[in-house]
Amino acid sequence: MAYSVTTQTPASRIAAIAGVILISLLIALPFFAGRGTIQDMFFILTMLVLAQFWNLLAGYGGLVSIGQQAFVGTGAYALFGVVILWGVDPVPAIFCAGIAALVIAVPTAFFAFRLNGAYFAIGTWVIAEVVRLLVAQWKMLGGGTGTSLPRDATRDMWFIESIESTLGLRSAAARDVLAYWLALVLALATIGGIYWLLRTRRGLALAAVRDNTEAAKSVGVDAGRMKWIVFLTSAFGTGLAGGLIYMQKARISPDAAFSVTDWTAYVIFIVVIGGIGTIEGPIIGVLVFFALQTLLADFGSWYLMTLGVLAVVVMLVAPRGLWGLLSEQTGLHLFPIRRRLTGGKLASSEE
Amino acid sequence: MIWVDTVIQGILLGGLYALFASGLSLVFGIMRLVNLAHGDLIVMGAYLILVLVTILGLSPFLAALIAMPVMFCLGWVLQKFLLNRTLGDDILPPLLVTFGLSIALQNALLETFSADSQRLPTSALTTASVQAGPVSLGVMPLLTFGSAILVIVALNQLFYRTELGRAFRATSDDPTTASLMGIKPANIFATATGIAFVIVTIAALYLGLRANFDPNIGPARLIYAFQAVIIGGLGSLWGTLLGGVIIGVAQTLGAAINPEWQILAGHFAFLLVLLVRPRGLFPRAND
Amino acid sequence: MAPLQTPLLKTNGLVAYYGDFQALFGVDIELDVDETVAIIGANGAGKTTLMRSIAGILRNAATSVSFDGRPIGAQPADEIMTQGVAMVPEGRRLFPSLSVEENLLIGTYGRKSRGYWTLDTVYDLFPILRERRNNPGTALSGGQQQMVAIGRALMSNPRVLLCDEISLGLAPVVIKDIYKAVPAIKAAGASLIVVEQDIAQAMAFADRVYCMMEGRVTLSGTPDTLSRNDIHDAYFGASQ
Amino acid sequence: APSIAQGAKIRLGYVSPQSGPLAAFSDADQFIIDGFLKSEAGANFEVIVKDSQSNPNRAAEVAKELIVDDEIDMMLVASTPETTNPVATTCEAEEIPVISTVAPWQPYFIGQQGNPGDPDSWRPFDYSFHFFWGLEDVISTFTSMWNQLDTNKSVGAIFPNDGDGNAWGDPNVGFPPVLAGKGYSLTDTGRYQNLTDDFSAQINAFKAANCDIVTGVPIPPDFTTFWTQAKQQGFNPKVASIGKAILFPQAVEALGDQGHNLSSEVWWSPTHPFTSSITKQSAGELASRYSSATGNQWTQPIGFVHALFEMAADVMGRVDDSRNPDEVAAAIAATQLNSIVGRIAFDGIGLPPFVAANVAKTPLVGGQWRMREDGSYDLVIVDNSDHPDIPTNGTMEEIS
Amino acid sequence: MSILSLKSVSKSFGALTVTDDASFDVLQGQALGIIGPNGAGKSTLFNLITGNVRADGGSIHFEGRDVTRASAMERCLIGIGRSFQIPQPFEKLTVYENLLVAATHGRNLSEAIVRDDCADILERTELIRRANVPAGRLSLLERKRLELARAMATQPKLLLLDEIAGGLTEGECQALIRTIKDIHARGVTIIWIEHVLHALTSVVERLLVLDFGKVIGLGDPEEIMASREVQEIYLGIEV
Ligand SMILES: Nc1ncnc2c1ncn2[C@@H]1O[C@H](COP(=O)(O)OP(=O)(O)OP(=O)(O)O)[C@@H](O)[C@H]1O
Ligand SMILES: Nc1ncnc2c1ncn2[C@@H]1O[C@H](COP(=O)(O)OP(=O)(O)OP(=O)(O)O)[C@@H](O)[C@H]1O
Ligand SMILES: [Mg+2]
Ligand SMILES: [Mg+2]
Repeated sequence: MAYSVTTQTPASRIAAIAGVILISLLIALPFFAGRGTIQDMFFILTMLVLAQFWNLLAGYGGLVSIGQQAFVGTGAYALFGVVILWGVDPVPAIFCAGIAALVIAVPTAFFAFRLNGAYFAIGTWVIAEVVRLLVAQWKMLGGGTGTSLPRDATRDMWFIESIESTLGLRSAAARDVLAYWLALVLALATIGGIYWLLRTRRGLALAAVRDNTEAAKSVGVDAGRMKWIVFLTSAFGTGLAGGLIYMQKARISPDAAFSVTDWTAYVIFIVVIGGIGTIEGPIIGVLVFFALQTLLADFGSWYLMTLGVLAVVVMLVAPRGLWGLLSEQTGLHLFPIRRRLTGGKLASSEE
Repeated sequence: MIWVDTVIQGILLGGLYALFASGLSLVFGIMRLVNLAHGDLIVMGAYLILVLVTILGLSPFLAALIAMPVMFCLGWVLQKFLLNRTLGDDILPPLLVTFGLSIALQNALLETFSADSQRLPTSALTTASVQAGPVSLGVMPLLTFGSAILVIVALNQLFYRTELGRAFRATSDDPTTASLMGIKPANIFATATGIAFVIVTIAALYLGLRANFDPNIGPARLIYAFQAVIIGGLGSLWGTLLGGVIIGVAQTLGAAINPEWQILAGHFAFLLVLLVRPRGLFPRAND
Repeated sequence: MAPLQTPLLKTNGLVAYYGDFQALFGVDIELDVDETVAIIGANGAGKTTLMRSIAGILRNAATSVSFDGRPIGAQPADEIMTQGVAMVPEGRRLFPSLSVEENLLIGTYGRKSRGYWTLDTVYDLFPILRERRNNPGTALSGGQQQMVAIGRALMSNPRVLLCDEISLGLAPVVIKDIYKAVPAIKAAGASLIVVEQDIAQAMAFADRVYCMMEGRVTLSGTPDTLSRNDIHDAYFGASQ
Repeated sequence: APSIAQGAKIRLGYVSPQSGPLAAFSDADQFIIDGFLKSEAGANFEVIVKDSQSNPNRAAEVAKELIVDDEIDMMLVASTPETTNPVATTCEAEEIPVISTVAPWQPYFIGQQGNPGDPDSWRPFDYSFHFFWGLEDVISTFTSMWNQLDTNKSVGAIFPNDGDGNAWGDPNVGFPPVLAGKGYSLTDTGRYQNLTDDFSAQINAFKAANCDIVTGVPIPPDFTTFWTQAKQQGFNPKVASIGKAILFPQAVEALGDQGHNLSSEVWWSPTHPFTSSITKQSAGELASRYSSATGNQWTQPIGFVHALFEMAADVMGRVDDSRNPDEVAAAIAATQLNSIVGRIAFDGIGLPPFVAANVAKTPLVGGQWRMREDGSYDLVIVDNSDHPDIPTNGTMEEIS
Repeated sequence: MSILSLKSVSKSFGALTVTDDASFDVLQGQALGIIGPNGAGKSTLFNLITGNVRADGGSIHFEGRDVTRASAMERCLIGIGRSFQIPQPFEKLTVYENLLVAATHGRNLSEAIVRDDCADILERTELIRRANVPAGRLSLLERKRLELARAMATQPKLLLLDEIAGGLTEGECQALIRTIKDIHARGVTIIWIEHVLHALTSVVERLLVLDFGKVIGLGDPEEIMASREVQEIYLGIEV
């Protein structure tokens, strides 16, 4: 008579084992891979983090924002601010980047939540512009010119020395490895965190709100609070990623840090190509995006034109993205969240 | 006196923004389509006029007249075969598709025309001005503002005096029921976009006469256009004009205090209006 | 009872889905020239879905609906309407941005309407609308709105008029007013399919009645051959 | 023995904005690089070219790729602080020698400091070198052009909030202190954002201050907007000396007849009396070769991009191991090269001590655009007071 | 003691007045039936009580608390549960997950605690075999059952049921009546809108008649049903 609930499937168990192997490989990567690979992986991982958070926002929370660059930029500038002006080490400064993005997100949400649909999208864009213009007035960090991280700060970062000695690397390469490991931690925490969220009752509520907001409210789901949680979480995560990305770049300017193309448009592209509303989608999407960039980036405007056309084609042909296509065909889920009731009267006849 | 001048220049600037915004407003109002490529389409229009001017040796105004039907067809085809397929409750498909279009268009223009900034041939008109009391008004900005008003009056006539306008409004209210009345929403939408492209051509003309343009200049213009549309209220064309004027005046006033605040002031005006009236100044009753 | 000539309108194993959910399971109905057919059934029985399928809002296999012997099941709504099948949708669905007169005129969009129904004859049918013609359609009372919805459909001079729940939410007097228009509509050459929840009303004016339940036709016949108990069973599944 | 003799080719990375809004700066890149590789010195080199897409993010990314994936020996980078700074910062962090040009040294140097507002915190670079002129040269050139005319010495300035604008308008190292010292009064209304649509505020302020002179460093579309509005609103200064916006003839042509007698700084022209150290071409020859090869009018970046490759050839000719960044950096620092843009040496002449190690200055003169009969424009050198060796071919005229 | 009390509640959509000065009380533990013609405003009345629609005027009290301005979510949390006339399942979630949302959020409990409760409700509403099926794939009948089950999962003190018996066979109808009686017997107050009168009258103790948004009768079901006015208005059939 006793019932139990499981979310695992045979496929997910295999995926979990493969995941553990993959993660171990990724952690050990700096020991055998060249710098080029490490840097490519850094790019992939940070874009993946941005994509996962935008996906959380739009795919799960229904909040289509085109202003994520506000949080990347705020995080990045906060990192430069505390490093340059207060002399904080860049590694802990990444945390400040997240906090700063969170702080900006509160008034942004207060304003943007008054708007719906397309208005929300454009509202977030305008707010990002406002933040960009305000930061461009911040003379201490170079105003519209931008600024660079002091060399002393980047040379003596936490962990650098031990990485240098353990792996026998020059300091620039050691910095890459450190940034890569931080990005790996951030990406794993992001995916793990989002997966965990989706498996809690809040995740269930998110899905319910997405399916039918009125009905969700009527069974006690606080749809308004869900929006806040999702928005603030993704702002925080996006800010962390922004801080990390610019720690690695070591040079910042408002136009770069608040670029709508780099930090929102490409991210949307990644999510939509891969499959919105799934954890797997952004992972696939970022790989496709990276492959395209590697193959085509040297063709300049042709590359961008291809990207634009591809976005149009995917949206029309496979609106649920590549992963959507795949999982429709195979029923495969690497991150299953469906709770299956078993036992009791279901024991004999599984549907 | 400087303040009077500042406000008047702001109003005239608002005319330009309203012109950029009218086509957007039309499309947004009728089919809730957020067209992120609108700015780039204006730039494309400017290049089209430039090509006509260069090849046929016409005056820009005449060239724009020729460009209009071409642009109409382009808009019609674009809507019918591409954008119609993205319409629906979900705002993401149109956003992504028009964004893809925007990037593709920018880079196609770049490949074709290079990054050099261009301008439509100038004439004495470009720098001519009329003196109104102590204020000196450029003929070109006055012409721009006049054209914006003309466009809006014409669109209003179309909307409220013709059968096509009725069909526009009906389809915008409820495409399913409109189809029960023998209207093909797909064609209505295509026609609306065609008309929006004609307005885009007019906007392109003034963009090209006023200052330089290059393939990348579109998105910067897009945001003001959106602000004008949203401040005005969905589907209200006069509202769009007012929205443009509000942004324009806010910018010139902000600049008069300190040019650092010029563009920010426009954005703040937008946020302020939305804070007080989240659906714009003249929202439609039934949205 | 079955007429010998081909019926004016006929559905043939009509099915309909909303996503995964099947709302109609092989519905067969017929409408003859000059006939009035009523469709009754409980909430959610699929009456509206049937109307929407015939009118072309929901697409179907070409042969599942035929009009005048031609298959029209796969045509879009606007084409079906231009061939002479007009619909008064459930809930009236007037265009809020249009005045009463504009709402009526939209019924002739893109066509020269040839036939009995014009603005004048519609105003003659519902005189109250003439007075209110410059009001927004949505400022009228429910009954008046229903008149506009009917008038709008008539403006295209249809050969088949589909009416979905025209008496829904209306006071009995108003309902009476509206049904008073039916003979004039028929006289002008239209055959009618009317969805009606009010069984008595349906029995009173229809030549034939179909009763639907859960996406299927469970009973059909002329009013005089159907007993109240039959209907009750067909309506609710079973009697006490 | 110099590494050049050892057979393996030396790898140069080159980053410039080949697409995007700054692409006009890179029009001559291909022509120059082809010429360089065909030359005798060029035969020892391999040049890997990357496009920054006019995007600072992208510039930093491709710089990393060049260093890490292509394992270049030295980086060359040109055109505007938006390109040079991210690339130079990356190279400095990666400890790869980099030579940059086509950006005044202030935005290059100060723009890469953590806190530009605090001179005490500024540090020199170990691997990053730059040759170009500085704001003090523009100011000097502009003022001596202005001194050729009879004006009221009231100057209006339009400085945007970008790398160049902030440097030009800087209260310590920019225009304001020097102009004040030379007896000019400056009306600077503040840093506006690029792509502004209305300049009434500035025009009103300039009118109120009765400015005879306008200067600034706007981007081309903004200058067109400003200049057209100025005319519309009845503001007619005698002199307009503008950096950046009217660098390229196309931009001036876009102004129609309103471009006549606009003045600008001139960093390089076909009449500059310099020759290439690799091809032995004179400036005039290089420019005419370019025009006949591409059909385009000559532009100023041609000389400097060419000089970048002259630097590469010269520096690598003086090192034993091109793969040793410290040796290469030392060789750059020791450069004494007579190039097509003049003498390049990191000897600190004309520079404050904090940049002496990283910057070499090249000569700057003043020019004016003169409209030809057919509506196209010629750049005429009208002032050479700082570098009399560069000939003038006209004198300063008022804007009519 | 009255658990729910409406005072002069009114609501219009544009020109159409759908709820017109409605006032009535429901006692703790009572089962109230609501009847009225199509479009009379019955569902709207439910929406007003649950907070899915805000009243234009009047006040609504639940257990003595003024909830007129409270949101639908808050009202659910204090014990008002409902089913929708047009079923509104969370289509992409499974049947079990649909209940889980309601049980965990409506009662603010963890998933583990409510698991057996949900399974129990699924058994009672005969949905247990469909527990792991996405709700979007259910038939109409199953959807209606899910509406009831999901409302029960929030463990309401007041349960609002909107036409859940329409289209059932006699056997199914009897089973449904048993389920509702069972819920009622546990002390839950019930308001039930239903056209299937025999089902309704076999459960409810009082009957309210609505016409044009007005309460035109409230009292003992037999008396109400017997009144000629109700027969005419409601059935439209002369008896
Ligand atoms: N757009 C839709 N999406 C999903 N399901 C729908 C949709 N429209 C109707 N349904 C479902 O299809 C079934 C039949 O609905 P339909 O509207 O045809 O019934 P009806 O007989 O007209 O009912 P009513 O008397 O309430 O108008 C119902 O179960 C309904 O819930
Ligand atoms: N959101 C809304 N906007 C406009 N009108 C509405 C809205 N909701 C309901 N109505 C209208 O209010 C009236 C009453 O609707 P309601 O659903 O309350 O009736 P009901 O008594 O439940 O009818 P039924 O027996 O058909 O379920 C109807 O005319 C309906 O069209
Ligand atoms: Mg219906
Ligand atoms: Mg109801």
